[in-house]
Amino acid sequence: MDTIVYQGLTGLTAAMFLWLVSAGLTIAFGVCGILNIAHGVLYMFGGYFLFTFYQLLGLNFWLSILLTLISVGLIGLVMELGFLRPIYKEPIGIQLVLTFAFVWIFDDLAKLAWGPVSKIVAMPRFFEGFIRIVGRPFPIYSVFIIGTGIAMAVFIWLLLDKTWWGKSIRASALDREMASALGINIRTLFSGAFVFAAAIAALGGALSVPLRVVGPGIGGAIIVQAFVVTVIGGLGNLKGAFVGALIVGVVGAFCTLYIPVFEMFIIYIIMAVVLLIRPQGIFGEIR
Amino acid sequence: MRKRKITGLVIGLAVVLLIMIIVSFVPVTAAPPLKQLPLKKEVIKIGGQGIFSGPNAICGRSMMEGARLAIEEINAKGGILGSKIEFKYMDCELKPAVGIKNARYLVGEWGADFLIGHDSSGVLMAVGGVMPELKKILIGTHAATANYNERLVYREKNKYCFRTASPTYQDATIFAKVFAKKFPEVKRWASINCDYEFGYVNLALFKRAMKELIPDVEFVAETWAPFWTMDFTPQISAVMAAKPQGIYTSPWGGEGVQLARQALIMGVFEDPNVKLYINCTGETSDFLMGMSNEIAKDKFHGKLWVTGRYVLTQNDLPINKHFVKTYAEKYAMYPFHCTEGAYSAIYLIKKVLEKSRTLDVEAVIKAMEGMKWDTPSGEKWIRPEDHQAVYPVPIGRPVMDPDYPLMPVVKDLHWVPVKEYYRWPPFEPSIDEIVKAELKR
Amino acid sequence: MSKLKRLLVPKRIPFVFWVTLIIFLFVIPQFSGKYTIYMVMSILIFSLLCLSVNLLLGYTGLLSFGQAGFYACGAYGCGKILLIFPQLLPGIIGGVVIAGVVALILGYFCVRHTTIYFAMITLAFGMMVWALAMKLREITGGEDGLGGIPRAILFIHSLNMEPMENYYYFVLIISLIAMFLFHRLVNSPLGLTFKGIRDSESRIACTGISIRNTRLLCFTIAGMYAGLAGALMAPLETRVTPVCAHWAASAEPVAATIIGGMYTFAGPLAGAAIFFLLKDIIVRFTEYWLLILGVIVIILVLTLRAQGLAGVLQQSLFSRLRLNFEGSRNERSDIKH
Amino acid sequence: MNEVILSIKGLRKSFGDFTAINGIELNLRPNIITSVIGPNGAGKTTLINLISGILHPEKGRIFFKGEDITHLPTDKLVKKRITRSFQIMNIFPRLTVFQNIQLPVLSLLGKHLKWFSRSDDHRDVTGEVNKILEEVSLLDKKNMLAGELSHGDQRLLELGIAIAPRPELCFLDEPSSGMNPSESARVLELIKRLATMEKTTFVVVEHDMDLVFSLSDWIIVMNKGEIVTEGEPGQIRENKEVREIYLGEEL
Repeated sequence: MDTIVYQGLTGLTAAMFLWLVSAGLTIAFGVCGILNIAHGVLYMFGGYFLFTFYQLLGLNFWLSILLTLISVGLIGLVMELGFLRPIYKEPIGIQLVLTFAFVWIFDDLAKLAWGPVSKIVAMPRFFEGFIRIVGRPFPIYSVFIIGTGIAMAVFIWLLLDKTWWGKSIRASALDREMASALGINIRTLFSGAFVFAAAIAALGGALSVPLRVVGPGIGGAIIVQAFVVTVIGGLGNLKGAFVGALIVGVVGAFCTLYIPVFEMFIIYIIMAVVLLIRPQGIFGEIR
Repeated sequence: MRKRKITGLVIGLAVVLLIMIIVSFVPVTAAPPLKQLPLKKEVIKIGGQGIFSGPNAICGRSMMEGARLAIEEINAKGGILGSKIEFKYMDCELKPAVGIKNARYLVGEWGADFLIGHDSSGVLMAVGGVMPELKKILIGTHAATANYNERLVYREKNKYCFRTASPTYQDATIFAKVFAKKFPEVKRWASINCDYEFGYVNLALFKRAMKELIPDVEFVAETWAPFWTMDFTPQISAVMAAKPQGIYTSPWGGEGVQLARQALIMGVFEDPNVKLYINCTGETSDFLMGMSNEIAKDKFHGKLWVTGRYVLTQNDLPINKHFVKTYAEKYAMYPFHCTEGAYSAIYLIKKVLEKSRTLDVEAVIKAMEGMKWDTPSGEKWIRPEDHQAVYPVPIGRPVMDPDYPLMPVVKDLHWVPVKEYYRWPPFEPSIDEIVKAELKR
Repeated sequence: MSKLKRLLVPKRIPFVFWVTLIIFLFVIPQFSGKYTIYMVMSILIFSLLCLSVNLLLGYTGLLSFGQAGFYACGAYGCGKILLIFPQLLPGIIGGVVIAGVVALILGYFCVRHTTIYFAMITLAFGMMVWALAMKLREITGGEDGLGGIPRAILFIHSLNMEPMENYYYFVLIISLIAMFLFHRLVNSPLGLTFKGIRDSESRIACTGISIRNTRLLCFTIAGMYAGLAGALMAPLETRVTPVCAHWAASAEPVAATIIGGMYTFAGPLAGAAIFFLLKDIIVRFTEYWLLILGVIVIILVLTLRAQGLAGVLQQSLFSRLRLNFEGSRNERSDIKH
Repeated sequence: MNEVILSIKGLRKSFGDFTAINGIELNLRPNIITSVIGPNGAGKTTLINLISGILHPEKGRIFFKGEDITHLPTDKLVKKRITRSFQIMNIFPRLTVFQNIQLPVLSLLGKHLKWFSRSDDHRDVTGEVNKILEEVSLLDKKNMLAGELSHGDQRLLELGIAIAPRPELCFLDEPSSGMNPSESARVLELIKRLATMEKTTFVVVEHDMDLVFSLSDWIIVMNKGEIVTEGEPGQIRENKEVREIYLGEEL
């Protein structure tokens, strides 16, 4: 029993990173209707920027996170304004190839900027140490991650459900013409949403570096998992993204404990099963 | 209007394409043979490849730097028998198909006389497979699968393939032999291994050796980590649930750093039960650099043990001192086995050509078999049967050392005689059989 | 007479072009080095993969990001067969069949969806193939993959395919046949049906055609083409490893297809050649080839847009020639719907 | 006059809390032109969508010549010779006009899965297609891309695709929308001719009242998802309720 609880918690920690990335992916898709393969790269940049601000420049941890979000948000803005905006109306193939080319470019840029050695930052002092759960040490940082993940979930929910901005986002996600008729400026809305999505991914990346390394190619790895999560949860559905991330994270963790041999493709099995039962994903609408 | 522009652009593109085609079709004309040089060639071309993209780019780059270092030294001293060395290094992208493509390009188009490098076993095996067709010599300098020397060379008689880096199994076997003596009380082992060849072989050999030495040894938990694992905490907590005394891990490079780091954060090293934590090839620069903070603070309480196929503190030979010094000056980093492998490969080529005094492949192979030459990791010997370099490597613990300010180094070295841990012809039972037997999966 | 006219006249320019190209391809080995032969082979194989992508993307309006999965199925299938039974043709056919079967099964999940959802699911399934190839060591040889695949013989020992040149002609002929069949396919009623699905799903249903089954059929055929590409690759490289199923490998043919022009037959072929050569040249000169290739791809995509090279050419250069032809005419792609 | 080609029993469909079709009972007589009229949101288009299998009803049954077709998918219905046209333009914009008609004809003759022969080499198909193009008078434009046609021609093409499978029962959703008088006149006489020559039963949803009254043999008036009344054009013209529904509109 204790083992199960503990394993579940570790799985939860892993799930939260997945959630943050898939959340950004989902928003970018839900609003702008664009599938951004380069989203994982934004996660990677989150890590690199935190490394730069916190490790190299020795800034305060929270300040570094803030700066990271801002800088990656700017990158997102450039991407949206410069490259994605012209192709919103083009077939998705164009979008995917374009964003995929970004994966290549950003990977090499990261290598030019930070070198090929993967980077990791020292754990902030106030996060060192553990709390005892079922008599086993559980890192405070993981608790913090779980907390942040859930907090973000609530925050995003409030933002989309309660604020005017969120309402107009959902409106334009449903029907752009209608939204613009209501006097919503679609263009700025899209930019805003995309930057927000980028920032969420960056947060995931930033929070990951004290625990994980960041190096060229990380983005590609995380995006695939995020895709699977999104497919499981239902495309363009935040609730789905959250639940999907939990499923993948926790089930994966238990798989590691009981049938480690399947660890590698368990997520694909989950996906296949979900698709078999609910083709549109757990929370997806039939279209 | 826009149409016009596009038309122009299209024509432009067509021209570019044409040029590209021409470029790629022009066969490289080899330098005219010069009678006075014993090798009948002004330049000896050495082609190499390794990973430049992705998280393991450090390996590919270090090999390139190591080779460059040696080549510059040799060329400065007038080259090999008067012939200068020319070097071209390409990205194999960790893809065998690309590796083969590069090899074909380097030999077929660019005119390479030797091929060196290769990080991934898959790529090395693939390229080795086409060498008989290309009829040039391939020297592996990093990828360590035992299938290369035992299956490809020894069984399948592929005489074109050589390797200067030691094979996978040294990690596992040396650990087993050392710890069985040093910590006989550690009997409960758990493992976190790469979910691919490298991990399988490591664990299988470690189990086998341990069982021989400590009959009542237990392997209480086996977990696996696929490529691109970013979060090892599930593996770690699963392993810790089994209350092990020793933990054997094989993820390397960046992944190795994450694993050790996450183990640290999850209190593995604080746990009194855990006596030993092994990381294979933990001597690589990226691992040591990634861990430098923790090592400086001695967070590991001396429980972290690493191996490497070359440890820069392993001897005081002048060649080693010189190698480390010049490399550190050039790249502000210490060399590790990738660097050393490539560096010694170039010197191997030098010595062999000086002996054979010709570039004729058959003669060169003859000269290479059984060749002994000096490298930073001491004298290496090319075993004739499987073209594998044989040399001693230690295990040890990473520490900060005032003599080496740039990053931690491995000290407190333990050795096992070469005879005892290398596998020898006829290589029975084969690695695959051992893996099958040890990991019932 | 009029039939003859229809057969020849409208095709005169393309006809001449194709014939010269084919002749050129056949004489290449006479004057060029081993590497060129190898490269042309790779391009041919790559263009087959692009065709398979285009059948889905350009003709049926489905973007698959998992074709590398079927490519790998073909490669492993062919490799496995050749290792057991060294006869080239059975190996190739076996590979194609296996890929087709897998495509049929996975297609059942995929074809219920369209656009981005379809792309994501195919990508995920492609990665599943990768994971399986990694995992089933007894069958696939794990990370090291299947090695020592022979190019074997074609029926009789005198037709030994081990030498590059011989294998080159084999690949050339097979891929030419495949391309010819593809051309027939896309100009056939079935091809028209595919295009109909691409243009308007709801309408195609109202013409009495079952969308899902037709899509599944298309997906399977595309899978078989990808499989053929893989099956031809296995003996060429003599080794198959999981990485050829990785999603990054699926993205390249998509990029090539779009650059070449997805709504045309020749587009993907041109795209394949351009993309391959671009990469081949750049890689020789810089360690940061990804950066440069990425930039070039972005520029191309943003300038050519959906039409791609072929579309633009067709529109700006050949349009005058084509207008007054009777019979079917390659549809242009600059009309949004 | 009591034979029935299509009969609907208690058909019901609602979107959320809005009931689009509320328990409709209906019997259609064959070989005549029936018009369905009613104000916007009366549920006319929904009715057609339900019958043609694009939407699925919650309650009720639909019988075609006594056979239950309630839950058949669209393509199966076409095989039973029930076709429709769309209110919003729904053609194949990137195909030529010729190919637009070719598709339904191919599937009608069960040749749409032939993969080796060139689609133009099927003489019978080509002949049939030309005939239909003749009927919708687009023969001269057959090599143009459908997307490049004028609006009126696109409507005609729409119609052409609908009648290509030689339907027994054909629903036309606002065939004359956005047409100038001359074009709609052309549509009108085309429908009439087909009805008489091909023995096709037409059900037309239309706003253009002149068209409706000069076209139909029978008129069904819908409002708020229910059938208000039905009858000969004469009766409808006199009907009080209808006048109320079309308050102010000149019938």
